[in-house]
Amino acid sequence: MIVLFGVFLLSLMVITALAIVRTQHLFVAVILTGIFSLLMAANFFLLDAADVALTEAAIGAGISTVLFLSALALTGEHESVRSSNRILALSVVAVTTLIVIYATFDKPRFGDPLAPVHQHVSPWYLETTPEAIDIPNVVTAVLASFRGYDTLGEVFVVFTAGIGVLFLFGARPPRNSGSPGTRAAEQGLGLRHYLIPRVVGRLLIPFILLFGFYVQFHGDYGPGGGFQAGAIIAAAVILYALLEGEAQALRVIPHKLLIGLMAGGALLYGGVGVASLLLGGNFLDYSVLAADPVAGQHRGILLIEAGVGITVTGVLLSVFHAFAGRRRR
Amino acid sequence: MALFLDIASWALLSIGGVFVFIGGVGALRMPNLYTRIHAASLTDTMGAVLIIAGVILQAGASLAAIKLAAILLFLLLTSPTASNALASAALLAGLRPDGAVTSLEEPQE
Amino acid sequence: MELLGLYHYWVFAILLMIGFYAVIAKSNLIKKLIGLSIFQSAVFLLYITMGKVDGGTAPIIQAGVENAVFSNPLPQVLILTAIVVGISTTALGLGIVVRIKEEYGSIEESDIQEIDRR
Amino acid sequence: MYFVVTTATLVTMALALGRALLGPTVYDRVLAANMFGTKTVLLLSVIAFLYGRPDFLDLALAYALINFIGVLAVLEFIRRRASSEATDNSVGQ
Amino acid sequence: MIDWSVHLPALQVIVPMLSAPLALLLRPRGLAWAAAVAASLFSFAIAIMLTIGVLAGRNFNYQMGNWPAPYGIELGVDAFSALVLLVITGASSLALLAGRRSLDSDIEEERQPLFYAAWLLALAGLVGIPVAADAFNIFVFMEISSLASYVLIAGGRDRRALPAVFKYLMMGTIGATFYLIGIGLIYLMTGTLNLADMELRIHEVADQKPILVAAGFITIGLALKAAVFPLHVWLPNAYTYAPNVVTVFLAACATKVSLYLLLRFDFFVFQPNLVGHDVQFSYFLMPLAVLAILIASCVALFEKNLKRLFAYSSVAQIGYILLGASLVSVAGLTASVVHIFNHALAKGALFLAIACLATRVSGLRLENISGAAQRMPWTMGAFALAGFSLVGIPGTTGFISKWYLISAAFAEGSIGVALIVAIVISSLIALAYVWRVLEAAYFGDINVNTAPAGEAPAGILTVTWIAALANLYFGLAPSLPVTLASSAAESLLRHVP
Repeated sequence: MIVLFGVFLLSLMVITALAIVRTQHLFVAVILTGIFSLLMAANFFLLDAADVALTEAAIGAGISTVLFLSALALTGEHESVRSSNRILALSVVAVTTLIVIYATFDKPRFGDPLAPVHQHVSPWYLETTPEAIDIPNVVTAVLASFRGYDTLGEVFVVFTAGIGVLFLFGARPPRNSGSPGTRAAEQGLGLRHYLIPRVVGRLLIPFILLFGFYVQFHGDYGPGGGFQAGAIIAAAVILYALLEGEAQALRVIPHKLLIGLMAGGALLYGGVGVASLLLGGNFLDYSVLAADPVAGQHRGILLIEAGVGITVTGVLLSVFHAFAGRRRR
Repeated sequence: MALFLDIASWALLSIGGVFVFIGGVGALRMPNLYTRIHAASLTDTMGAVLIIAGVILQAGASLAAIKLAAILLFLLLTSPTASNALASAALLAGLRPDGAVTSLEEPQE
Repeated sequence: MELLGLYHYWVFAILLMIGFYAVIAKSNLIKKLIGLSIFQSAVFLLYITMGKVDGGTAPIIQAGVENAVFSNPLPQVLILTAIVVGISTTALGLGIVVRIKEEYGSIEESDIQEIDRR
Repeated sequence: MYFVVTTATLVTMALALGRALLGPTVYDRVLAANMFGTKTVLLLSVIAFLYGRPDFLDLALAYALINFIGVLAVLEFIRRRASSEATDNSVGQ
Repeated sequence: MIDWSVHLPALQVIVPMLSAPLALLLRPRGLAWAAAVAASLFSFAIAIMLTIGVLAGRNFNYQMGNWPAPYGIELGVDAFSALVLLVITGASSLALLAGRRSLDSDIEEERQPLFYAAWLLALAGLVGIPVAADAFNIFVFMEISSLASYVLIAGGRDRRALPAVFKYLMMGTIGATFYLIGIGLIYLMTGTLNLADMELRIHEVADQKPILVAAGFITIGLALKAAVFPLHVWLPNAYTYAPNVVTVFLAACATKVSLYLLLRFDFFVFQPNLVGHDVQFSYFLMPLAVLAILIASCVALFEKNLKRLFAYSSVAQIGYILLGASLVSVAGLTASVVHIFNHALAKGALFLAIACLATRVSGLRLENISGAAQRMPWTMGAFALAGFSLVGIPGTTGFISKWYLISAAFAEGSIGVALIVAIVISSLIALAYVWRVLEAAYFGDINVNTAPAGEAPAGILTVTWIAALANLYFGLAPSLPVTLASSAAESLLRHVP
């Protein structure tokens, strides 16, 4: 039965994707992309990937929509009808699809517990996690400890993207100086004149922040962790910026602090690794961080998750401000 | 007692399901934006309240019930707000509620 | 059931196709980025699908529940990483698109090529 | 019973998607997206119980919050566009 | 006391990586350059130490987080990766040392810390790939290096850099995603991500279809990143409009890393396990390589923009590297790996010389450098030396790789003769396009309006000459790259049945 639900959601996803590609109106495409992400997240949830579903919802449906919208505000939202090399596209795509479908014929059946994927590495994670790391969420254990080096890399990918956007936009959003237009002032206002959203939104922000911290520190026990928490906290600040205007949000968390968060989180993560080197272990070997290896793992995971959360928050907010503070030319 | 709870929660769930479905049909079939907002709000208020209340009855007194209550609270706060903001944005942008009643008015050109 | 089992893989293939088509055929740069994110989402679906075990549950060990079957945690970890990589690429891509708009006044690939040719 | 509710929610999601595809105005699509989001929240809360993993309600909570922020962002975008481009009347294409 | 030599593979990556946020935070801003140079030189030193260790027969395996190999992430350095590491860190150090003035004029002071942070991240991402022994980890580092190189290229002053970067971003992301699909399919069939473990476990897979498709996706994805011939369209513009020093860095190593990965994956994972894969590999890549060599050389011949000219020449040179590999023999692979090293030297020196020219000449078109040699004799001298190395004049590094390539092709019989003809023709074309530049610079009339005012600044010139003389040194005493390359070739072929 649940499989049928999954099939239904997947079909909706295909319809949505087709509509996204067909519409000429980019704004509509972005709204549909948000729906697409929600569908994808629901699917992930049905496929037992709770952590991934949370990430997809927070990042795909939330942050990514906001980013696309802010970019659209700067670029315009109509697509010209001209499609360039359609025939080339169709042929390349057709060939790729045929190849992919060819590969599916020998694939193990969906959900087969005897498939090779479930035989080799993963049982070890499921067995080792309780004794070596002792946290219930195996995904967090693998993410933060067994494959912690990947996660370090991932934090630096996010960091690179943040640096990249800041670099492209000339380090900090240009001041709206000199232009006497009313638009500049108006832009800073945000949703101020909508009374109801403003009241409700302000009421919600502390709870969203609280929830973000809950996701951050509860990640060992349930779905969650640094990435999701970072995205949620960033979303809360973005909500504040929408309600009160970016200028006010920047006054609360100034630019310098954001850059500090970006770099600081990445350094915290790396620093944990270096600390474990100095204490005589391998890089990112948290066991040496405390007298008891399991306690060391706990400490290490706590610290690196904090690093992840800090960097993700810093980067997402910097990127948001970079886009939102830019004026359309 | 348990049986009574079960029956009550099933009843809530099924009525909630019906409301959600009706709201969905309304959102698709209603003639203009403002009526559609009305139909969509139905799913968020009646539907969500009944369904989550039904699930709370199933959950009993536990952490899950508190979380569900929080979800309900958030939905009840946010979705009317969103509907209101949406409707006022549409109105400000010049989208006039038309249909049977408003079409009696003179078009303002 | 056998066919339903392959359905996930087919949807992966179809989404891959849709996204890839948008990337190649669309002239609008933002549309290309949207296509790219669909393309990447398809791959996420492939990974998560292969991690599912029949009758399994999410790999979060519950206190007091014995002999639970867990789905594979590793693909989930990989996709967590990949989602974050995806949003980073999208953010950077959007930044470039905005700069292109500022410099060229257009975000249509064909227009930009024309302007450069002049 | 959960199945019936889940099915009703799923069908409503499909109907909302239909509204999102049909439009015709941009506000209809935003409405549909919002409705879609709240239905996803309901779906997740029910499925969390269907799976017997009530600890996953966190996700539903997160969705509810994110959805609200998304809708407000969209509205802010529309407002900004309306104030910057009074001439652009392509909203309701 | 900690034995640091054990940790070298990890340090190789984390030194540049962690320096990046530090460079961003450093005050005053001018320090960012110094920090970048220090980190780059330090990782160059680590690469040298790793190479010395590898030459002494030491085996560098490192388990991240001290988790055993297929479960945790493993790092490993062998002869092949040591050579690639030398190229990357060396190119980065030279380019940074040369680049101070040149970058000051390209990038506002305010943005410089961001730029140098991105540079260090690109360096970290690039060195992360040869060091890693885990397929997914390679993907992560590939993305770090790609995103960072997009940022670096976008620093170019010409607005055309932006569409070029966008195209690079699109094609690069598609390549990376293809790679990810390939890894996913292999993981689906084997359940592992560790390269060595993968090799063993593919043996046991009965159904080869997904593996074959995975091989296809990985090859195409990496070929996109490596700018293999029909997929090279992102490269010329990206290299042309990037800041000059960035072109030095990326032209010397960015595509090489993808080629490294392509060879490594194919020879370590697929060739031993897929029936007849060596034949498929050479039938697929050899025509592409020959086409790349001939067509890209011809395009270069008619190109007027100096940077674009040598960007097309890079596409041709990638063809040489693939050609050697597609012979699937020890000699061929040795030629291929040696050429990775030698081409990096030659192209690095060439683009450095172009960066020197750019300090005095605007436009960098052939007509603008007419007579430049009279005003900038040292620059053009280095340029000529590097150019001869690119062509393959005896006594330079280019000759060494051509020599190995031709002798490898010679062993292949009749098809080899055809290949030799192609190599000789393209070398002649290369001579022609290098000569066009030299002719303009040495024998052209000085145009009073555009002629350079004088010699390039001493700093950048010194670095250029170091690179140019390295071409000469490794041309006369090629034992280091050749030893590494032949040992790399042997270890690659050891896996082929």
